[in-house]
Amino acid sequence: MKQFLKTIFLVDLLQGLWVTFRNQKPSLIYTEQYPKERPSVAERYRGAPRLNVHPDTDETLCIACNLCALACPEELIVVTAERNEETRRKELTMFTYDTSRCMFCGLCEDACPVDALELTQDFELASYTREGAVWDRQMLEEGPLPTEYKH
Amino acid sequence: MEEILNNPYVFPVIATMLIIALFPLVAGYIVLAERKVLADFQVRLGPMRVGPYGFLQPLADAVKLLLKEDIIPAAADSWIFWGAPVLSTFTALTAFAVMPFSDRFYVADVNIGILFILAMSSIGILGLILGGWSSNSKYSLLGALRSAAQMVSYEVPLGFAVVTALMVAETLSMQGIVQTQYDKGIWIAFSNYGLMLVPTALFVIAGVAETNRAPFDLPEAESEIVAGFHTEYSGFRFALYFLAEYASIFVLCGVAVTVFFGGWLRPFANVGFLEVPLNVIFPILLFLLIGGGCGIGTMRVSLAYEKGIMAVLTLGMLLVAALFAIPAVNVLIIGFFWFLFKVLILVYMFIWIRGTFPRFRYDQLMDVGWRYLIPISMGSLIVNGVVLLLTS
Amino acid sequence: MATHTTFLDTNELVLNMGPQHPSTHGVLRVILKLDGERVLGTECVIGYLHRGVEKIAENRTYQQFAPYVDRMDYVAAVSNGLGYCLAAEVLGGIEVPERAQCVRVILTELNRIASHLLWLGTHALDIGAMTPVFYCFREREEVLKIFEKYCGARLTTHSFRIGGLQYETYDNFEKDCHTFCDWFEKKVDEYEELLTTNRIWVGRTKGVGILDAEACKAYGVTGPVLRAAGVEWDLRKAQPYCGYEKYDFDIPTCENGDTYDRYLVRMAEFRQSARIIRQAVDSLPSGPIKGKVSKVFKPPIGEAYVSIEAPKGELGYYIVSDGSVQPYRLRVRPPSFVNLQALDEMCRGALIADVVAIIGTIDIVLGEVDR
Amino acid sequence: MDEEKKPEGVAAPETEQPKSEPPASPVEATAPAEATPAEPEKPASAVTPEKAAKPAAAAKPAAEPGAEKPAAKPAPKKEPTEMEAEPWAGPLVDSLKARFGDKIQQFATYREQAFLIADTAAVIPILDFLKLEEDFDYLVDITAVDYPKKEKRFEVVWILYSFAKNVRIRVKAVVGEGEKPVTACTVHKAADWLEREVFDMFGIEFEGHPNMTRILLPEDWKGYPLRKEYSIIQQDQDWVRENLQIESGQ
Repeated sequence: MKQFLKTIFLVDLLQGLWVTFRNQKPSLIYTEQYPKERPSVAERYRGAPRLNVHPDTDETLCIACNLCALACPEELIVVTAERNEETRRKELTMFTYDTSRCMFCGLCEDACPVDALELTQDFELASYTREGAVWDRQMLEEGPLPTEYKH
Repeated sequence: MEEILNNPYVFPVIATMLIIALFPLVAGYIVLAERKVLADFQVRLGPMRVGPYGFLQPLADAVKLLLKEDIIPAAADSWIFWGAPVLSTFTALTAFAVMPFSDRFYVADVNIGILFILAMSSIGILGLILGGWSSNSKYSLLGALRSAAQMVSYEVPLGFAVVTALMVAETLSMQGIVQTQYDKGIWIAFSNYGLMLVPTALFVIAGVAETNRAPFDLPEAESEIVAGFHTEYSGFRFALYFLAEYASIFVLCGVAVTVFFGGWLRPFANVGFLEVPLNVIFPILLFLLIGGGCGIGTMRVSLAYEKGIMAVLTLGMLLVAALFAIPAVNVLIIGFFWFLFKVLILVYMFIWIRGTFPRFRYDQLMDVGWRYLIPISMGSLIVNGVVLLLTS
Repeated sequence: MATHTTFLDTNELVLNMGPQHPSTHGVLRVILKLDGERVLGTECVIGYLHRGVEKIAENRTYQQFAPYVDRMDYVAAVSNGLGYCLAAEVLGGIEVPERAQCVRVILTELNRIASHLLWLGTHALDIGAMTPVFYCFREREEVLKIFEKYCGARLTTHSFRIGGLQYETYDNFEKDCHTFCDWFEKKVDEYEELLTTNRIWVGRTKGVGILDAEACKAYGVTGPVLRAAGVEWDLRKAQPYCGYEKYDFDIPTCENGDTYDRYLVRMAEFRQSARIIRQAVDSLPSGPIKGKVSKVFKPPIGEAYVSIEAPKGELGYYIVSDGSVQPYRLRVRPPSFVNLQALDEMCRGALIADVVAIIGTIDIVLGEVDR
Repeated sequence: MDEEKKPEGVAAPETEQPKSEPPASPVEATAPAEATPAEPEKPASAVTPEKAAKPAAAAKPAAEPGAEKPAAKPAPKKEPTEMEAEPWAGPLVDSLKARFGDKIQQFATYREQAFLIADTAAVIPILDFLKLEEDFDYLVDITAVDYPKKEKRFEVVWILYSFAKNVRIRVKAVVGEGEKPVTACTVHKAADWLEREVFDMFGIEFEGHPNMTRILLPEDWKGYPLRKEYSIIQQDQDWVRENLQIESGQ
């Protein structure tokens, strides 16, 4: 009988209507107005790669060991180095990182023995050309320019 | 000049022009309202980028639809393909001719007004069927067939519900129906010892189905048959279908309001002491509230032109509120206000239902139509008739 | 096998559904043979998203391949990663520390919730309820935030490594998990309020796409579909891995094996997953997070098949090693692919609208079907 | 990049020369200056033994794939060249032996996973027997492995599971090029797509299969990608040109 009355008076439907109705509260709105509002990205976020430099001397931390290039499943890192005859050390000459093929797995970061290569919280990697997605050493050290939006 | 104004055709022509010119804009804003309300149910924001709080979105949409390439599929029957959306829009807009917006503002008061509207909405579905058929696409065809079947099934309970109301109203003229409700002092929906609530509910349900709205939106069920009858349409022709759909929603809600909810009458139209609170204070408060909301919005938006638009809106709302305070103007616009207010509440209900329920399946739709709605509507017709006979 | 006869001499209508269609969940293409709206037969055309994952595996080292498995069932990337790591660990004979196992369980169950949420949202959307999808994505977002905080990625997480974990849990990990579970269970109630008793929902799902236990076994269908048919079988109980035997949870089952039952089973799995997460978080042991595994993972010559209970069913990895750093052959046993095979059986005699509901209820991810 | 040359290139054992001089810090690691990206092994080898020398440096447990480990740490025992499978015994084995005799060449387990190797012709009767009399009613998977150097190059694997016994076994059979094993569709419906996939990837046709066509790749694709001679960057250039109207970049 109770079931019958429930059916007649469309209780199941009204219940559903009530759920959607009470979710109208403006405080429940979940939308993030990107790019107006910037998302807060977690500390460990794996985004744009960065080649760290020594904060004081601006010298690169990279020792050109090539471990990142070996670790990369997509083989998109190319490291070239030159032996400096004076200091008898290997010095980094070129470092390119093809972000277009990168899947941000973090294996290169894990492989780096000196914490030179790092995936940062920057996530805006778009560029107008394919070549723009291949980052050279300068780009990796300075990071991408902060994006400005006008609308 | 005097002569021209006294010509009985002048006012209807002006009203017609006004409706035809304004309705696309109104439809655009109903779409915006739908998107915003739906977004609200779904914990999101809806359009926010074009203008302040997305207020100019309808204009952007209209421009986009007008500028879009108009594609007629190679295999389509191009003449019918061309004409079908026009037919739909034409009939939907024609129905406005007898719509009693207020006691003063209407195009014509025909003595068979309600029949005219029902006839127009029936022909309108022909536009969907032809459009689906002429597209020469399987999805469109399925959509067209579905809409044909749906129309046949749901016209019947819709008709029975209206007939029941007409028994109470004892007239077919739209203005007359409203007038009867004023004379009786009760809206038809609540008359006859509350028995009329059944046909009212039936009318709303069948109306949702008649306008192809969720959960009865099978002709355009996007998750099954892509977009149904207008799968192949693009650009302005698509916009026409859209316009027709929203026009018919507006018309249907208008009919429901007129026939069941007292048309342009305020609630408790015969209770004298409610005159001031309902006819003056309520609209003033409402528009002050909206104006206040817009005012807060003005503070929040950052860009100059957005601030400007919001400020204009605020002032406009305050102005409307002020208009209601002038007795002479109040008399002119209060009927219109109540009519629109009720229609918008019904439209909100439609959106609410759309946002909540899953879609019926084709056979279930037929089931609901034939096995539940039609018997119930026939039963309520008889019961109401008998009660009317006994009490009169 | 038409269950429906027609008196009119009409031709069958062949309708091509997909690969671009709103509710084939990606690039599935189903060719429907129709009589009116009734389905006489279906044929699936798949492979539009084929990327040759198994071939890639043969050309990557074991560690390098791990990120690729995330891209098969991309809504349950953590489960994929877990299956792969377990298979490699069995092959290499590696012990995984307790703490790592526990964290793995937490993340995998969170991922199960995320995957089921995506299923619920899209399934409801297919059936025409457009609101649940937004609620589901809101909750899924919270799961993804936990993933992001834990490992730095949201979707293709690459959170596990062979031998254990790469990342230690973050500061508020336990608290986040508890908060999420408490909040989430209320939300599940809300979905149930919205759908479970709704007559349209029940009408659309009950008795639709029935696949009984015998048919499930014959087609190799696993996961919630099998459990909805009444077979109480869950690899987490049948062959526990990762210490699932330590947790107290039930296997929800139903009897009829229709779309509604599969819905109920998945709704119950939400709650069971939350239950497991709570227990695992409370019993999170301390200790190392990575077992003894050499930097160059080189399993001995041999082969192993290891499978886990992924959100969609049995996800298996069959790895053949030739003793080098790269798998000699890696085969993925994808649950979506095998489950999709039963589509034809479930669709016969149904209506077009049911096909959509059935595709939704199998819960396929085309990335996994096509690999 | 050229992936094909990786298997040998990375594992090359020629990099055994490091003198293992422990430098003060990783930055000072002396490395061969002539290193170029063309020979990535060398700089890597220079670092790896250094790290092995001071394990404290492994603060970041990395997962780099360089294959120099065996060089740095000589393996105590010779790596086996065959799978170290153990014999498998039990009632199931006995009943299978009684039924099929020498049609099954081997019963073995590896990592506690049981498998048997049978004659190709005997596979379907075995599956049937296992399903009907031993409750192995769930065909988990069918796949194949390609050993191009062997006389009969393919090894087809059927993975079975029994719900009643909670046991999983593998049935394997060796199949040569052009040989056609019989389809398992008659026993398990699940075999349909799985066999089509094996055909698609390896070109092994199954006798009596109702629809032996490609499943993942396009119908008119040429070549079988999971065969070992099929390079990872190889594709059917003609197909790409004809159907996508593009020149493949490879």
